[in-house]
Amino acid sequence: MLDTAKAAEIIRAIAARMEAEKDFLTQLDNEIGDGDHGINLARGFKSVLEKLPELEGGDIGGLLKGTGMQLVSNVGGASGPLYGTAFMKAGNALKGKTEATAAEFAVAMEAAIGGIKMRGKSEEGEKTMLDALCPAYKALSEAIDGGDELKDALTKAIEAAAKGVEYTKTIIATKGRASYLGERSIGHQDPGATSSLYMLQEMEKCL
Amino acid sequence: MLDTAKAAEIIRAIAARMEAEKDFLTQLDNEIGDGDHGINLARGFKSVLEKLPELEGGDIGGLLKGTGMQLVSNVGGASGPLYGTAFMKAGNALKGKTEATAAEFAVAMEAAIGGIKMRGKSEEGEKTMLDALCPAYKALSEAIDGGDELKDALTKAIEAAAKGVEYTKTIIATKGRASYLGERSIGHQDPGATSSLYMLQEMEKCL
Amino acid sequence: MKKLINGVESVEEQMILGLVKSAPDKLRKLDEGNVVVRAQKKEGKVALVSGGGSGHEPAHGGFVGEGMLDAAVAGAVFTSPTPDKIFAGIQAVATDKGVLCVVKNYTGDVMNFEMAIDMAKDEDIEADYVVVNDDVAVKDSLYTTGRRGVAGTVLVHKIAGAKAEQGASLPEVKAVAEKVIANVRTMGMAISPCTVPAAGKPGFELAEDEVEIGIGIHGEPGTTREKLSTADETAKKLLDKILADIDFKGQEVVVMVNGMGATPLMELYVINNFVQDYLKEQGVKVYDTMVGNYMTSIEMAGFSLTLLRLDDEMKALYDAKADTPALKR
Amino acid sequence: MKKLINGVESVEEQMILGLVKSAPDKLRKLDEGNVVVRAQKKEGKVALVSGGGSGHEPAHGGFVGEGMLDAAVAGAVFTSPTPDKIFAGIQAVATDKGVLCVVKNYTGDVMNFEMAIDMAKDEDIEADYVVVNDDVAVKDSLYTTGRRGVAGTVLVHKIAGAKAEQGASLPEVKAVAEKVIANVRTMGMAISPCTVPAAGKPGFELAEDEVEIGIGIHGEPGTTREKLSTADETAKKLLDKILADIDFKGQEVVVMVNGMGATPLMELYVINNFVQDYLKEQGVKVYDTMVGNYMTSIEMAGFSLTLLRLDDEMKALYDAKADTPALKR
Ligand SMILES: Nc1ncnc2c1ncn2[C@@H]1O[C@H](COP(=O)(O)OP(=O)(O)O)[C@@H](O)[C@H]1O
Ligand SMILES: Nc1ncnc2c1ncn2[C@@H]1O[C@H](COP(=O)(O)OP(=O)(O)O)[C@@H](O)[C@H]1O
Ligand SMILES: [Mg+2]
Ligand SMILES: [Mg+2]
Ligand SMILES: [Mg+2]
Ligand SMILES: [Mg+2]
Repeated sequence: MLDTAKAAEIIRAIAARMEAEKDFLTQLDNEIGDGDHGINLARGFKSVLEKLPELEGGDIGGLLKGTGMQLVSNVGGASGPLYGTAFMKAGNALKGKTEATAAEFAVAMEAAIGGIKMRGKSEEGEKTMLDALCPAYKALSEAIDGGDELKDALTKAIEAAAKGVEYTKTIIATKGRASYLGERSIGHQDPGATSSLYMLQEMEKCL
Repeated sequence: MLDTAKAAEIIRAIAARMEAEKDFLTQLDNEIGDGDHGINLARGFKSVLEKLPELEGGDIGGLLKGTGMQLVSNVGGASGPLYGTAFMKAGNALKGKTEATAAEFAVAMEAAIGGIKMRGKSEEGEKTMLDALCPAYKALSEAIDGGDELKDALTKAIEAAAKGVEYTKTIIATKGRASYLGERSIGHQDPGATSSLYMLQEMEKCL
Repeated sequence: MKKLINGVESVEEQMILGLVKSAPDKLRKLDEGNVVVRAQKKEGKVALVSGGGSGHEPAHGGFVGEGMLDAAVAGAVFTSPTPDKIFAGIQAVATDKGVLCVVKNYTGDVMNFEMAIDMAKDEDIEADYVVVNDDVAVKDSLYTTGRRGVAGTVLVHKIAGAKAEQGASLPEVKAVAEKVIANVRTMGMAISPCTVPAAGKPGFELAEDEVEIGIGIHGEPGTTREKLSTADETAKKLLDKILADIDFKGQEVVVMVNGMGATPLMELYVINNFVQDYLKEQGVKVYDTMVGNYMTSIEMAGFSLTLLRLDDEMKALYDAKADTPALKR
Repeated sequence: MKKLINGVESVEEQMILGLVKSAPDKLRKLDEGNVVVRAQKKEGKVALVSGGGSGHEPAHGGFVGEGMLDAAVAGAVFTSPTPDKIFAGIQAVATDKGVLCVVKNYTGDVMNFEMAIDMAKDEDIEADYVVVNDDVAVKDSLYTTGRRGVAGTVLVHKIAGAKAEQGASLPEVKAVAEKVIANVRTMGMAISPCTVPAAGKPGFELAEDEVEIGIGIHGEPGTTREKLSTADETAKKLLDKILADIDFKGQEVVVMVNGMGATPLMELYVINNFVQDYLKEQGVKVYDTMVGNYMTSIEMAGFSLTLLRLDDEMKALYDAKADTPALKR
């Protein structure tokens, strides 16, 4: 069961993971972007941690929305508005809820992905975070429809996301900075897809 | 016996030597100057070679003066006016002569050194070319006074010049760029003293 | 990483402070963040706001002043500023004639500026934006992010800035900005990379004889890696790509030979020597030339070439007075 | 050596050509050599001539123009130009009000300029010179070569140039140039060396954590080698040396934060942020600040700080109009 305290625990775990993977994500972004993805997310989630005490007293929706707003105001770059919008949209979907079912989680995740697509004018297959998140969502919602608990569904989602990350190595980027490299972007794994995978992994671990 | 043809041969030998030692002289200048001494002299003597056919038909004085003027107009830096003046003064001393005795050579060398001191406002002991040339002149004129042939006298001059070059390693520069280094100039051999030694060696070899 | 800074955390703010303190009677930093505005707010004109990641100095803060920008918003190095900071800049300089934002075409910049403009509209500020995409190294396509905005942005600042200073309306200023964008093309290359302070190591590595052709301005690798050739051949390669993109023949152009940050002026002038001869040969008439560091990538060595095809309106605005730290006319 | 050039033999000439072609209506190159003069010779004023080795771009050619120099003579990289070239420059711009040469204090420069002035006098041209020696890294002494001339030279060009432009006599222009020289002090440092093209390798090598303090502008090592510290501490070290040399307390000064060629503007602004705070603390009033590349050492990374103690005459001349490629006011 996901409640506000658990959600806060997940945010803390994600923040710790982003700090831990800062150099690796930055290295990935060096190869096909501008070498700041890990720095951006570490900075953003650090500011989320500062805000968290204010947020964790309320509902899950408020917590996620507040997280999203902190990300928007502190990350910058492309991933700031994208992850920021994602968390804000997820927060909207869970507005007023202090507990969320697996099905409600899936709805929030769908909203988050919709927010990214809208803000980024992007789709699956463009070598972005969506290539981790879209297959993950598909696996998750199928598992939940099939009666899985959230944790088990997330395990399947992570598998799908990991495949998605691998898939980003094989395709040309058409969105984000990596698109400037054209053919040269092939062979490199997308930093945003990678950070998305890490977020899903932290959710699963906390449940 | 030094005649115009021999003098031209010496100039050619010096030019070849400067080209050959270009990198080494530049390296010495790197350590305590601005890393161009070899480049400067190679460029200058290259331009002297171009002029030489015009000069070698006349007297030794004209040849040396023309050499000096080419150096002044093509070397630049400190060594250009200094060596240029030296050759011009030597040329003046041998004006109209198509042959020069050892004693006349000594007079020309004295004039050359005087030109450097005047132009450079410098004296022996300041870690410059004068620290090779002054002791060389002293040894040369003593040897000639003692009845030596020019070639033998030059052999002694070279020994003295080589000692002078070694001596420059032990002293602080007070003239030229190396003076900016103060204490740090100690331990390094002066590029100009070194190039002066090479010139004397080429004279000796040609005789 | 070898840099003259006091720490990777403080570099952007100290840089903005250092800029403002170099011209305290003309520039001011907002308390809200790394936003440079004119010391005296100018009313009765469209306010021109630009910005983007830091690391492009003198862009963008160096172009704040009479005849150019009203505000420049600086993000972290190579990272678009966030909407709240952009909004603070917009709010500080907004007049009743409205605000035009000049945005370089990067996903991050576009999204953050769009969000800030939405915030401004919520406060009844009339705000609009243009997107600069002058980099011909990148293919333009409807299905991708499209071309990047690079050094040509400075000419948008100059010309739209002059139009705004004359008191033109927001649609008029936007129209001339878009005209510049339609007529300006750039391409760049690097012979050595740069290091984002927070990253601590260079964005890519190049061997002693390698160069990156088709770089952007964020330390990212270019479109191809090649062997170092002469300045002339390199400049020709970039120019040919630019000249193939739109027709410059018989046209009057502004030429910008832009250093990437660590390129000695000696090399930029050697390059300009070729550029001028080659353009003449190609029948392109040079109206004016700018040589220097205008849109940089921290301490990257390399250069970009920009051509702007002029008409009479752009010519007059290009020549108009500008008084900013990095561009005076 | 990784450079954007076409060969070590051609670099100086192509650079001068590239400079002149960037402003063909304002600058001209003499056929006699790498000498930049104003496109329109200005009569009725003292002609100001400067020069030195190449590699200091924009100095000196970039300062030719209204309000500053009439001619700049460029030698090979870091090598004083020869007397015949300097003489060609003098001859091209000489007026009946005479010629003043601004010479930096290097044995080579002084000797070559002296010889050129002798040649000018033989042609009945009234010519004189001043020697700039602003570098406090080097001890001043009657028995040595004395201090070097470095970035402060640009302020001599600016102020003496303005005086000459006003039509002052040769002794008047010389007097104000000497006043600037008496009141200007500079010190510099490097975090990375530069490579003379013809030499093909750097003048010195520095470890990742080492810097040279007290460098000149010819790629030579400095007076001491130290560990890299923060921008603030480094700037303080240079400033303290300058402040100890003459009394700046309570005085109005021009501050120049000068990049050595490859220093990103980001770092120069970070440094300026400290410099301004520290000078205020020390009771020195800043009249104006210049931040940028004015007197460089090819692609050396590092900076120099210059302070000029002003009086009313120098202030007015400093503010006077200048229209040159590298300095406009
Ligand atoms: N239009 C887009 N839609 C979805 N994701 C995107 C888009 N553009 C970029 N991204 C994601 O953002 C990541 C880069 O983020 P980051 O490096 O923080 O921003 P920036 O590219 O501005 O430096 C990419 O790896 C990619 O996954
Ligand atoms: N005042 C002087 N008198 C005599 N020799 C000098 C003087 N100044 C410099 N030199 C000589 O010139 C040499 C340097 O020449 P060079 O490197 O060609 O010129 P620059 O120092 O202008 O680069 C020094 O090694 C020194 O021997
Ligand atoms: Mg990035
Ligand atoms: Mg030298
Ligand atoms: Mg970025
Ligand atoms: Mg030299």
